[in-house]
Amino acid sequence: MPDLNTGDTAWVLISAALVLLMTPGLAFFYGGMVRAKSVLNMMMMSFASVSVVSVLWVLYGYSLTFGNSGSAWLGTFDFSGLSDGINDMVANGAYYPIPVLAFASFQLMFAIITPALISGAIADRAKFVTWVIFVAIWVTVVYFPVAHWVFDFGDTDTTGAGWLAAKGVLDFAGGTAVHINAGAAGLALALVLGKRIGFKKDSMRPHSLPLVLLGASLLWFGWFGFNAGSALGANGTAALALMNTQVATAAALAGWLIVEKVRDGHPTSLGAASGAVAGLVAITPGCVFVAPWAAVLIGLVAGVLCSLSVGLKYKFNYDDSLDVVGVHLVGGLWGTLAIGFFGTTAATSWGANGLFYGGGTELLVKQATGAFSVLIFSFVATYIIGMLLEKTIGFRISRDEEIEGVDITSHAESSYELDSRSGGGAFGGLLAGNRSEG
Amino acid sequence: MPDLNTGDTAWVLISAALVLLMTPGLAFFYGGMVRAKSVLNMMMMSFASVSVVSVLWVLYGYSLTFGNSGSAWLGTFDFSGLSDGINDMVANGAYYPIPVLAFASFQLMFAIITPALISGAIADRAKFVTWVIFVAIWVTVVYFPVAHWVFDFGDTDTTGAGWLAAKGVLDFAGGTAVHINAGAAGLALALVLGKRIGFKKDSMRPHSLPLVLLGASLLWFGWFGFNAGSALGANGTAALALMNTQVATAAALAGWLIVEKVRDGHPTSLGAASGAVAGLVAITPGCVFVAPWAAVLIGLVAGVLCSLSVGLKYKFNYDDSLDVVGVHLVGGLWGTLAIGFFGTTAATSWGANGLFYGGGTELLVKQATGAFSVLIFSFVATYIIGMLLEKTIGFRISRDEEIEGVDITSHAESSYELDSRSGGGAFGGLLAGNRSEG
Amino acid sequence: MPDLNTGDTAWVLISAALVLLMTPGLAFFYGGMVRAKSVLNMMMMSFASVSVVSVLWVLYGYSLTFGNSGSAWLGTFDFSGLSDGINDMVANGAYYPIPVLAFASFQLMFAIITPALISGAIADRAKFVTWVIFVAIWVTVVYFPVAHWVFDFGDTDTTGAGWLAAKGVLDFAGGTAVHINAGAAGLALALVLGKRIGFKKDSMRPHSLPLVLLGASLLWFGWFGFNAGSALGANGTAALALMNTQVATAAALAGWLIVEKVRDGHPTSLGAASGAVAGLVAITPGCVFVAPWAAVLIGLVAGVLCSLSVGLKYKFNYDDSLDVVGVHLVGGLWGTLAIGFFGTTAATSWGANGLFYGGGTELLVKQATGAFSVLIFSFVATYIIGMLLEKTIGFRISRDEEIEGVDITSHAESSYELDSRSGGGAFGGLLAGNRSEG
Amino acid sequence: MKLITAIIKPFKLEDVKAALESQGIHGMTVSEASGYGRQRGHTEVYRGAEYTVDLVPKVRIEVLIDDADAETVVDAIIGVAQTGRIGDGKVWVMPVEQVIRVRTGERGSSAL
Amino acid sequence: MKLITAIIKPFKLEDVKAALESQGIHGMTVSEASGYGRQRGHTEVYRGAEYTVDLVPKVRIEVLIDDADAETVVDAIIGVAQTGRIGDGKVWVMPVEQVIRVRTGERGSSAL
Amino acid sequence: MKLITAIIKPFKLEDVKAALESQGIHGMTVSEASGYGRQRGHTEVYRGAEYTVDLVPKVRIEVLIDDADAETVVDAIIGVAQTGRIGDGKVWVMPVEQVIRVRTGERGSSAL
Ligand SMILES: Nc1ncnc2c1ncn2[C@@H]1O[C@H](COP(=O)(O)OP(=O)(O)O)[C@@H](O)[C@H]1O
Ligand SMILES: Nc1ncnc2c1ncn2[C@@H]1O[C@H](COP(=O)(O)OP(=O)(O)O)[C@@H](O)[C@H]1O
Ligand SMILES: Nc1ncnc2c1ncn2[C@@H]1O[C@H](COP(=O)(O)OP(=O)(O)O)[C@@H](O)[C@H]1O
Repeated sequence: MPDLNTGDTAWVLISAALVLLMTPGLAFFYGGMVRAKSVLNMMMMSFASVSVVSVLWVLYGYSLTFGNSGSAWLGTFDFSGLSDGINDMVANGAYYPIPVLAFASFQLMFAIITPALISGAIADRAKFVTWVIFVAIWVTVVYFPVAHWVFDFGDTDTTGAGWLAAKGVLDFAGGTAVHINAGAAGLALALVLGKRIGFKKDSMRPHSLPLVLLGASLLWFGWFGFNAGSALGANGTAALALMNTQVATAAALAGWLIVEKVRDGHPTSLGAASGAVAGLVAITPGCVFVAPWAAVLIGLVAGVLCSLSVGLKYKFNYDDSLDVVGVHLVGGLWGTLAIGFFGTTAATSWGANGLFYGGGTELLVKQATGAFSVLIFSFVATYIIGMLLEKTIGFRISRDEEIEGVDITSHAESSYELDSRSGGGAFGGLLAGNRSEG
Repeated sequence: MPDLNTGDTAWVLISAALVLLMTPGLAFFYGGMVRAKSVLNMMMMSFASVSVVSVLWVLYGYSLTFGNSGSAWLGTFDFSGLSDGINDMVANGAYYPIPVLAFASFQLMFAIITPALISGAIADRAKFVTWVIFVAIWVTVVYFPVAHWVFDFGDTDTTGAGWLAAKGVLDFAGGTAVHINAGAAGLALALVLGKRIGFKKDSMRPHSLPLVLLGASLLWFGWFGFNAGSALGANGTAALALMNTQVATAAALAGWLIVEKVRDGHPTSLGAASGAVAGLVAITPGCVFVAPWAAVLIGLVAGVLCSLSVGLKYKFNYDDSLDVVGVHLVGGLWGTLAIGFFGTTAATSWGANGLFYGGGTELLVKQATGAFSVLIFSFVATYIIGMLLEKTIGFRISRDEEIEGVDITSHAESSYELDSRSGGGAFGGLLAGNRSEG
Repeated sequence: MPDLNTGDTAWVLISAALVLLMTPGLAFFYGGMVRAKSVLNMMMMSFASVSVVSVLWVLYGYSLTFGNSGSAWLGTFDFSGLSDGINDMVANGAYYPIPVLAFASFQLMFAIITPALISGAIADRAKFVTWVIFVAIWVTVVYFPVAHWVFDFGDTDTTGAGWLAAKGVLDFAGGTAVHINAGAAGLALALVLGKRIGFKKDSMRPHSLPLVLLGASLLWFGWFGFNAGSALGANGTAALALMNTQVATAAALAGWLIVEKVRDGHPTSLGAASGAVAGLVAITPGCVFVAPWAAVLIGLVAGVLCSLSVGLKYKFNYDDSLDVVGVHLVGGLWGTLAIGFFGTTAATSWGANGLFYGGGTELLVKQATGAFSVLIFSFVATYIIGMLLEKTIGFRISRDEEIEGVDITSHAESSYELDSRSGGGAFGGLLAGNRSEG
Repeated sequence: MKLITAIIKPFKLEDVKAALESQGIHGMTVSEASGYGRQRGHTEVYRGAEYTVDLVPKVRIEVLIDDADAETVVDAIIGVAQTGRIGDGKVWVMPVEQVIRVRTGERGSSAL
Repeated sequence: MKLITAIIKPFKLEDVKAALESQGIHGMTVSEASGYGRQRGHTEVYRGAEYTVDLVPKVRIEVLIDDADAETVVDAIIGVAQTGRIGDGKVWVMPVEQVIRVRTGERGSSAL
Repeated sequence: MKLITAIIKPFKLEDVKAALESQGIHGMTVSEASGYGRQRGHTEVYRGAEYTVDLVPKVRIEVLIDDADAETVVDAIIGVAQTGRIGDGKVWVMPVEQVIRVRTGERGSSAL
């Protein structure tokens, strides 16, 4: 076991903090996009994920994902409560000179954000308690296994590596395990819950675009931890990941706005925010396997592709409310496959050469295998979980509750109270309780 | 003196930045909770604390807290302006291979947030200038000494350690010096200033729950620096602190929401935010002395306990407006005492075993001594300071100012101006100056 | 070439992330300050800068700034797309044991925020597409060269250093290259575009002061990366930079509020936010060349000076809408010159002694040379670029668009939609499309 | 001509709009209000505090109409806005002496 | 029946509500407005800029009432809303031809 | 006395205010509204979704005036609020039985 490296440890610790911040960031990104009557519920779905997944992670989640089972499919069930090996270094395919709890914290934040991403597909209409239960089941049945497949490189001699990791599928920071996984699950839940009242008819414009931009900004900031932190050390690989993340995101933002400008005449701020997220998603799997100029291209294509994809729901009539499919599934697929084209060992020696670097289609086929395995498994499993919940305790709120607004009916609150009864409030102080039933 | 360790230094520097961010986070957390007419004043109390305490820290604060006086009660008065020892390493009980200014910066951020925490108890009704003077007196008379008691471990041979540190009271990151201290002071000031007009009668719902959630999120994020940064290095201790902070907070969030769901029927977003903060407070003193599963328990109990405690003010008739007592005092007490039960040297070797680990009641008694010494000193001293100010320059604004709103009367501003005279504004552009007296 | 140092690398990576966050922070700071009808446009100008500059940086920007040309005026044009030297260490006057891409990422963030700063001068009235083109031209013609002058210390034997760097002008983190540069450019553009309709007549109060404070807070937080990250390592220099940044900012906040209290009777939250930014600007060039007590003084003076300067536009009749001149130009000038007074080699050995430390006026003259060279070059170049754009594709929107609001006319969005057609929204749910022209 | 003012529950706005359209009504003006009557507000508990909310959000609809149509329009509104629970609202009718269409300057019935 | 409209200073709302209640008034509708009259706005200085604010926030209260009670209700409102400073507001009375309670369809005085 | 109510396009508010002032009108009350008439809303496309916006934001202006001045004031408003495009708005005139100035208790014309 190597000596602890303080620089690597500092980087992984701060990266864990950055990735934790992404989930509130997502809450604001999503919360800003919904109408004023369901902001809090939207955010609460993310915060519930933070809460539930953290507790499960201590109980058995870390063990189920990275526990040394020898199996390519799943770790071990072990309720030690993370109390063992507090002073060990990380062994994941090789030794990393960082404390195992730094790695466990970092990976926890990935497990938190993945179910939170799904919630965008079912805005305005989910029962909160059912959502909480869904998250607990979903991470156990879907996320922990899939993360084992992709992120567990086994012991220092690689025994017990996940099957996709062992196969050589390149996914540096979670294009498959996080984004394709969440995107496919979002599609499944959108189908389970059905369309919102007013879908395709009412204006459902974002209630606060500054909040959307704040969320996107925190996501961007946190994503440096997500991608560059995945190097598990402060080194050239991390630096490459950071640079590629930045430039791909910038290019995707441009790509999305160009489509809007050309097609609709106006580049929008929602487009800027969405483009940025699309770029972040797309560069996630390949951020250390490609050169910076290729990252720019991957981002640009992601921006264009995703901006076109978010219209699909109107065509195929599923209400993926905040475009989890259009952004995370499509962006994740593109990013995972793009390594098959742009991958080069010049960027990272243990990577692989893609089609454009003389590596033939081998890598591309591997990438496609990884992407579609996760997509199919996640979609099917999520659909089954969702349907079971809908048929038993119910997943969708009533029509009246949806019309009145899920914030007031499920959480007994409304997001803003800009009037103040006792005078002098922002609007002169009159309309008393705008929460009420009316 | 050891060589500087860059990894440890990087971690302490970024931790200082994270802890600084907590005070604006607190400003948003508190600012979102008040009515629209006193948002700015609420935030300004935090920013005033940043300003005043930073300047005093350079002048004499650092010296008074950590200056080598040989005394268990207080450091030295020394107006060197932090210019000495710029190139030294930190000696605090032992050498730490980080620059003394990194440590001084990190500790400054603690000194800033502690008085800011108090401001929640006196929302809507404090004179701003009096508050500024209060902060200057309070940090000098209360915070700097108490921080010396708890955080100063003396020279490398521990001469001059604070009396609580020397006694073996375990408070890793400030359960006593920060949270019990601020909580007790908040109670004192709430009594000095008296109840708000409309207390127990009017709806005083948060004017912006997204702002509350933003504040809570920044607090959470920054708290990783607060707790894990207190290791003063990037190592296994820091990693344990980070993991425990995360899971205790998650569990406390759950605990608070469960109480609300059971008691009121609805889990609220204010409950989620408050629960998270309660968990952060409670895990602060013990974050490296307990195992992760114990951190989950400590958090869960904190969420339940604090959610029940915030109702006390209605019963005992003191207007601790934003629940500084219910969250920081109660959470701080619980967290400090909990080490007496769950503490284990298996987590951190220089810690101690609590009741459940065969350590008997010894540790528990020490912890109680530390907690109540700080509580009593802070309450009494703060009450005296507050009363002196109230009787001389006055601490509370006039009835008319309070009804009109302290933002407009003390700061000549209102937080939102969503109308725009020249047309096209958010609401169609009409109501001109909604700041005015009307 | 030295071995990579993980602690230094971790610090530079996280600093890059922090500096990236400053640009969204700026977007919120500026966005909160404008009226509700031009919030999104204001923010989009910042995000456009992120997008455009990042892509250009990969294409040729880094090379033009730091490429080894041997010239004191400009780097090399080299379209390698940052693919070369991925595994090299940084050589900038000397070797730094961090990967070249970490440095390139860090410096990219400076290149992004500088044009974004300018946008505050032309709030409410700029054509978005012209702005995008302006940014691309401006960074190429103004920023990349000026950054080469100031930040490029040449090879390890200093060949090819920028002329101001070679001359010994002290500008640690960008008082000249960033703030004076942006301030002078802002003045030029304000003149090119002319005054807003209603300037000096209508109330143009900030539409959301919480947003302004959020922006200022993120700027403050990110600025630790900006200043302390410029040490390119985690060491005593970085610690000094962090401490000085904190205390100067705190003092400037106080300085601004004192002026307001004395002159207007009310300290405002906009004043607190502006004072903080003024302090951050002023301490930027000298943050490691002065002692902490001097940093307090520099900050205090900056707060007073800038608070008086923001009124100049009404006197001299130029509409620098959000005070880029008053804060960045004035603050940057003061901070750059202040080193000539307070600079001391006791703080940083490779610094220099200013007037108050027996260094005579030599340093002051150098500093003035640096400051005014950049000021004049930037003003003239920007004025020419701006005029060319105004005369060709037009830089200012039409009168009708400006009255209706640039958000709706340029981006087809409005920032807030607090009504919800289907009932139950924040205000009872009625006013449908408040975006529209009616 | 008459001005019909209706204070209704917010979520009934869409239904009332539809009902008026099916009556061939050409226009309306809508604004926000709050009020109370029999529905005397209610008690809420939030974070341990109990208080009374007495002003309940409502929507105000105003329709200018020819004298002859007033009665049928009132009935149409009541028909859809009624839930039978307190707080359903009020409708009232006032005399209007003159109506002018700003765009054309037309007056009287033809301005409706 | 009559409709009494009162434009008052916002912070007087609670007092007016209380006064109406003590008169046995069953209901009212409240909304936001702004206005000017004698109170011609005022000059503000902010961050060095000076400008005139001419529309001042007000609250509008509307009460439907039987003809007989109109005068006493007007007096009750004025009694409490008066501060004696300009900007106190206006009250006016208009004729109402019909009032209907949506919940029951009752008309006339019994609908109040 | 009369009450003149004008529903106009928001960006015309400043012009109407100026026009009334030049007529020597002492006061007015302004509030927010939305509405439709001939201007039946319009279709918007946003992020790939198409939908109809039917309520368009308007400003409501109310002016209390002596009977004799009503006609000229109406004309003054129409004069400046007219753009000739649909959605310009409506103006209507209603009888007022009594006006009281809250500050002084003055009634009738002298209260205006
Ligand atoms: N006397 C009144 N004057 C003006 N508005 C009234 C009056 N009474 C009721 N309203 C309005 O009608 C709404 C519904 O009245 P309420 O008495 O609660 O219902 P109901 O008619 O079913 O008893 C109130 O919220 C208020 O806006
Ligand atoms: N002629 C008018 N028509 C309509 N509303 C008016 C008129 N005059 C005044 N008001 C309303 O009454 C409010 C108070 O009027 P103001 O003249 O300022 O007070 P005072 O009556 O004490 O002189 C104004 O803000 C406005 O809303
Ligand atoms: N019958 C009506 N009753 C009440 N308000 C109306 C009526 N018709 C129109 N309005 C108001 O007048 C505004 C403009 O009317 P519209 O018919 O669109 O314009 P135009 O009169 O130019 O045809 C509408 O938005 C609405 O607020």
